[in-house]
Amino acid sequence: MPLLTPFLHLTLPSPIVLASGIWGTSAALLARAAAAGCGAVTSKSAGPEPRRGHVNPTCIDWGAGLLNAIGLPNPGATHEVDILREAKAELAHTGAALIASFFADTVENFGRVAAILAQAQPDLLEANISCPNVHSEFGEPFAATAQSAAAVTRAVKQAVPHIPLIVKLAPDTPNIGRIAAAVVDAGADAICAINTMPGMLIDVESGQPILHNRRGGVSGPALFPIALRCVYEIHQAVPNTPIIGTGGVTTGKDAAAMLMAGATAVGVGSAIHYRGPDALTLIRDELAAWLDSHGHDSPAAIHALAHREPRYDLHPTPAPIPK
Amino acid sequence: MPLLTPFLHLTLPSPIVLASGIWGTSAALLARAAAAGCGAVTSKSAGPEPRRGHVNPTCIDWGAGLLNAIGLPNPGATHEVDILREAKAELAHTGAALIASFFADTVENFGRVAAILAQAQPDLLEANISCPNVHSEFGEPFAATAQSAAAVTRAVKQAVPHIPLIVKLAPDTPNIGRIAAAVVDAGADAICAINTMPGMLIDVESGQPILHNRRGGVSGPALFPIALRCVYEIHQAVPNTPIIGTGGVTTGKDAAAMLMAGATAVGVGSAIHYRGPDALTLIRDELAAWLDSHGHDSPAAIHALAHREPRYDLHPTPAPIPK
Amino acid sequence: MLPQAARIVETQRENANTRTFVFDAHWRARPGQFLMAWLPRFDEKPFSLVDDDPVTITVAAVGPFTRLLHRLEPGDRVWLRGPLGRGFRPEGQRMLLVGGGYGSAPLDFLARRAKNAAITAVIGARTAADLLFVERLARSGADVQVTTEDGSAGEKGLVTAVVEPLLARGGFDALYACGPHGMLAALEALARRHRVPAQLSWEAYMRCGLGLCGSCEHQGRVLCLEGPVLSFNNCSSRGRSFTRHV
Amino acid sequence: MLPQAARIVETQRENANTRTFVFDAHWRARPGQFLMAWLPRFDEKPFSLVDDDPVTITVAAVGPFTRLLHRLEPGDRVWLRGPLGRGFRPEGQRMLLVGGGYGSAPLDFLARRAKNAAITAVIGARTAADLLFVERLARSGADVQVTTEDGSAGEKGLVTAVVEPLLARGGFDALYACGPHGMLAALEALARRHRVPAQLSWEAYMRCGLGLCGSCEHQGRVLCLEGPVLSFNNCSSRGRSFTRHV
Ligand SMILES: Cc1cc2nc3c(=O)[nH]c(=O)nc-3n(C[C@H](O)[C@H](O)[C@H](O)COP(=O)(O)OP(=O)(O)OC[C@H]3O[C@@H](n4cnc5c(N)ncnc54)[C@H](O)[C@@H]3O)c2cc1C
Ligand SMILES: Cc1cc2nc3c(=O)[nH]c(=O)nc-3n(C[C@H](O)[C@H](O)[C@H](O)COP(=O)(O)OP(=O)(O)OC[C@H]3O[C@@H](n4cnc5c(N)ncnc54)[C@H](O)[C@@H]3O)c2cc1C
Ligand SMILES: Cc1cc2nc3c(=O)[nH]c(=O)nc-3n(C[C@H](O)[C@H](O)[C@H](O)COP(=O)(O)O)c2cc1C
Ligand SMILES: Cc1cc2nc3c(=O)[nH]c(=O)nc-3n(C[C@H](O)[C@H](O)[C@H](O)COP(=O)(O)O)c2cc1C
Ligand code: FES
Ligand code: FES
Repeated sequence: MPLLTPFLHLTLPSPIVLASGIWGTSAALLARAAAAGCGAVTSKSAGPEPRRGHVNPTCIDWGAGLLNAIGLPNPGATHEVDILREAKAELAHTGAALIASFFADTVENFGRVAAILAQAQPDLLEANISCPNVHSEFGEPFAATAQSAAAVTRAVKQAVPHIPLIVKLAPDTPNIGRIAAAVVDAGADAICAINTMPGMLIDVESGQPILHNRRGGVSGPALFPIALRCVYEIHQAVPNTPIIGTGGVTTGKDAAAMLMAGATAVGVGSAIHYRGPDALTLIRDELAAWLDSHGHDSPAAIHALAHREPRYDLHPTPAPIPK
Repeated sequence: MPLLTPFLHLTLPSPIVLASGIWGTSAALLARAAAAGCGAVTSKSAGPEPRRGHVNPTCIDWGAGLLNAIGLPNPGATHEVDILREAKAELAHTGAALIASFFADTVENFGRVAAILAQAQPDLLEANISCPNVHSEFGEPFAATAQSAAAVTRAVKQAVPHIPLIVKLAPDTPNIGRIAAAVVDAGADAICAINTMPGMLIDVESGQPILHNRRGGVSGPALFPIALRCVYEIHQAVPNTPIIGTGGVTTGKDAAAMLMAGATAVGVGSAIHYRGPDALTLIRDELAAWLDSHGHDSPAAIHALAHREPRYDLHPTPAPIPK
Repeated sequence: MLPQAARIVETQRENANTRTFVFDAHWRARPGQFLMAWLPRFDEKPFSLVDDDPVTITVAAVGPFTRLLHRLEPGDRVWLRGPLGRGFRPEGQRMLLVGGGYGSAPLDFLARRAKNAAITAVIGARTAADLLFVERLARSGADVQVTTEDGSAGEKGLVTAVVEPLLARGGFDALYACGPHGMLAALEALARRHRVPAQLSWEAYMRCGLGLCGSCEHQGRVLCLEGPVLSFNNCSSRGRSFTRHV
Repeated sequence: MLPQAARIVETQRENANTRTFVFDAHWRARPGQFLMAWLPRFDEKPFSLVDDDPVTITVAAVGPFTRLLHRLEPGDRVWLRGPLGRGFRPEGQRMLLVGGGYGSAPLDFLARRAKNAAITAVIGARTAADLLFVERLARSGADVQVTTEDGSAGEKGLVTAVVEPLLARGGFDALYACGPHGMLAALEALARRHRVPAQLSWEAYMRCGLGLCGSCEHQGRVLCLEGPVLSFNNCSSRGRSFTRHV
């Protein structure tokens, strides 16, 4: 299948990437996602200290999408190293890359956590500066301004210069292109776009927000056009930086659209709810079949296609067609 | 029906408001919306000069929502006055309020356009500082920062101090509460939240963005939890300012949830596509029936309910229940 | 509904500036419904369905988009959204069809769908060269009468000149028409005068095509959703509905 | 699926710290499937279905949420999401059911759904006062055997002490069990040794309930979606499937 995907120094067996926070809590699940067709798998974001996450309800299917505020439960960076080591070993034979996702409460701690996770030698690091669910605790997400996003990037690159860094951006900003440019300028090697879009659901019978955290992040189909637009704008801003296009991808056609918008790889998360545990394989196979049937020999063949405009042959008024 | 809705100096016959850009191009359609059950109707946003709007496709149903970039076609403020005058006359017997929406390319022009529209004496003015579809032309929407949003507000209030001003905000910001506080501080009498969320769709067969403007705004069901969260945050930030909660409201229950989030009135637009031309009436009647069946005698009875938390009676471990 | 790529299977010349396009798309639609045809990064425009299976439209080259369409050949792709709007509802056994310009296009579709009815069709155009679908309508079993403004074919003048005496003579259950605004307005007046129920297909400037933007408004109705065919029943002042009259 | 408000219609005391709640909700579900019960602004927790029509759960008061549930009375509301997960599939004519603690709850539902099978149930608990659903299972036609850790009722010891000789004797088509991890692990080993297909319902910490967050993972599977019942077929090394064995 024509799915080999060059990504920075790596060649991924497929452009499909397991998104952070989906299944990434154990080596077994990360390995399962790789076996199911992912070219790279992202671990659940780990932070400086163990964290319980939010009280339930933490995730809700509201029809056009999901809303979650899991609240970044994780065993803390030190224990995460063990999970990552185990995962790395299990992934070895699949060829899939391991992306270690992490977050922190301060710029400095981003660097510290990265340094700890680096012990496991993941193929890539992913700085989650965009989780909307820890907002109230830490103030605005770091992804909210170009300055804070760049500051985190610099701190991480300084702490771990030898592992390429993906920075994961948020959609709730009026200019994601500018923020992408700032983090690339600060040393980011790739962008993951996007994290969830902040939202809320209210149960009218009780009059109360459904998520215990009240606010959560919208993912799934509802997020798809938002993600596509973000990826398009980021590619315009930093055309040479690889993007993992993430948000609402549910079919192989969605994945193709992401590549056309400017993504090099395609993150998948909520689709597992919508299409079941086989979603990763289905999306990978559908994409391969689509590329094949349209005469493309690789995902790269359609990369950023939407930025190239068709030309129409517009002569002056054609003479009435004789026939 | 228990739907009377105090809103600033007015008492609207129902809390349902026709959103700007939906049907608001003619007096006949504005009057039809009022007859269908709206307590207020908003005209299509008018600008300083006549504008053709974008080339088609300008609006697409993508499943979980709509995406539009109509591009603010309008006859220009001067001609808009005629439409507003005619609409005001036709609305007189319905009791519905007329909201005149407008936009401009500069802070000063916001004031100028408001002054022109004021000639028609609409009940309320609505400054659309958040349309995502004129982005490339005018730079970032004015709703993007607290400073520019407040500057527009001040200019309009100075130009037309005697007509209450609604400012319409955008969801693509990391802190809509702060922006709401800034515009209220600058003199806004009410907030409309929200305009559409920027998005894009790509047709994989052609590899091209579907909307001619490439980017557009997401509305309809996909927008609902985003709008609900924005309204909730705005009510937290400016609890005494009335909000027209707009975005994805498709049923009476959705309208109830908006009121609970902190809205005083409920904007409806895309629902007309999803439920047909009777949508306004259906939503109004469903809301009335829901209020009735839950023992509420007015929309005000559930206003901001989601901000009041239930208390559970949590004694120490109950003794094993004897029975 | 997203635009779906369709390939042109066949094109036919209808007259000097009008071509018919047959696509490899198969829908179920009513005569009078329309589609939006998109050429990526160029424009998207409304056209009446001339057939639904295979999807067929007939296009007069009048401006940039329609001229570009005319350049396309079998194998080329056009993106289609539809069927949109409400079409004609064939009612009654004696139908009077009136078409002006490319307005005749949906009428032939209507005639084919109303096979058991006795159909009279009045087709008008500026000149003989502009006439459209006269033969098709005849093949569909209609009794076709022709008018041209310059008298180069059929009766000289406007369609109304032929329609008026037909309505006066009586015997039609309903009038169906599609064409330019002025023609429809005149026909509406005639139908009211002669108390004949009418279904008129109005043109309008279509943007969203979803009933939202108000661009296509006509008499307080959004034609992309509630039209383009608007019907009214003139046959009784007592509220007898159009359908009941049949 | 959003949580739906349901009213408690009836509550029943099952033992010292366990109550059954019957709701005014009517679903179609399999035994072994579960629901998430929400009390707004408090918490949402998983409980096995004891019946689907009307929806019924049996709750042991072990912490804040379950204690609060126990304070509720008929007329009070609980918000329910479900049925979630995969349940038991009753297979075979001779079924061995093993329950520990409130693990017996879904087993009675299973027994009622497998009416034509010959059912043996082994119910274990710490003390006689902790036993659950012994009578219900008997009423459902099962041959019930009881074990308690302190010997205050039935055989003294763990359920495995009774199950081991039953499996050794043979004659069971499949083993179905629900209870604490340790018990299930021991039963899994026994089932493998005696080559009996088994369906085991594992507990796990549920967050999303949608198969995404990974919180409920067990042996590489997300139990909220792919469980809580996991089945394996031990009866042959030749890949005869569980269903075919029936
Ligand atoms: C419901 C409906 C059915 C139609 N059916 C047919 C048909 O079967 N065959 C046919 O040849 N034409 C039909 N038309 C008209 C057709 O859409 C226009 O001729 C076409 O849009 C012209 O585009 P252009 O770029 O070639 O010319 P332009 O130079 O853009 O326009 C020429 C004229 O076409 C009209 N027009 C342009 N854009 C639109 C638009 N978005 N919506 C409506 N009208 C527009 C205007 O009156 C304009 O003056 C129909 C229009 C409508 C509304
Ligand atoms: C599929 C499934 C079916 C269950 N069926 C029943 C049943 O029929 N009857 C019954 O009484 N209990 C059942 N439980 C267990 C029940 O969910 C817990 O007892 C309950 O969540 C405890 O909450 P608490 O606040 O009262 O106590 P806590 O003090 O919060 O917890 C007590 C113990 O319950 C478990 N627990 C807590 N939260 C969760 C959670 N979100 N998901 C899973 N386990 C948790 C933990 O082991 C914890 O140590 C089931 C659990 C699962 C996963
Ligand atoms: C249940 C859940 C948990 C998530 N946890 C994380 C996380 O820990 N770190 C992170 O960067 N993103 C997290 N995300 C966001 C996803 O990685 C992804 O960016 C988002 O869900 C959009 O993709 P999707 O629509 O394919 O799910 C989570 C999403 C969901 C639904
Ligand atoms: C076709 C269309 C045109 C719109 N035009 C305008 C406009 O001119 N001015 C404005 O402030 N908002 C405009 N909007 C935004 C709506 O007023 C509303 O804020 C948004 O659609 C969310 O509400 P909804 O989901 O109920 O449609 C438009 C929306 C649509 C779908
Ligand atoms: S074209 Fe927009 S309402 Fe008809
Ligand atoms: S509880 Fe989240 S995957 Fe099962």
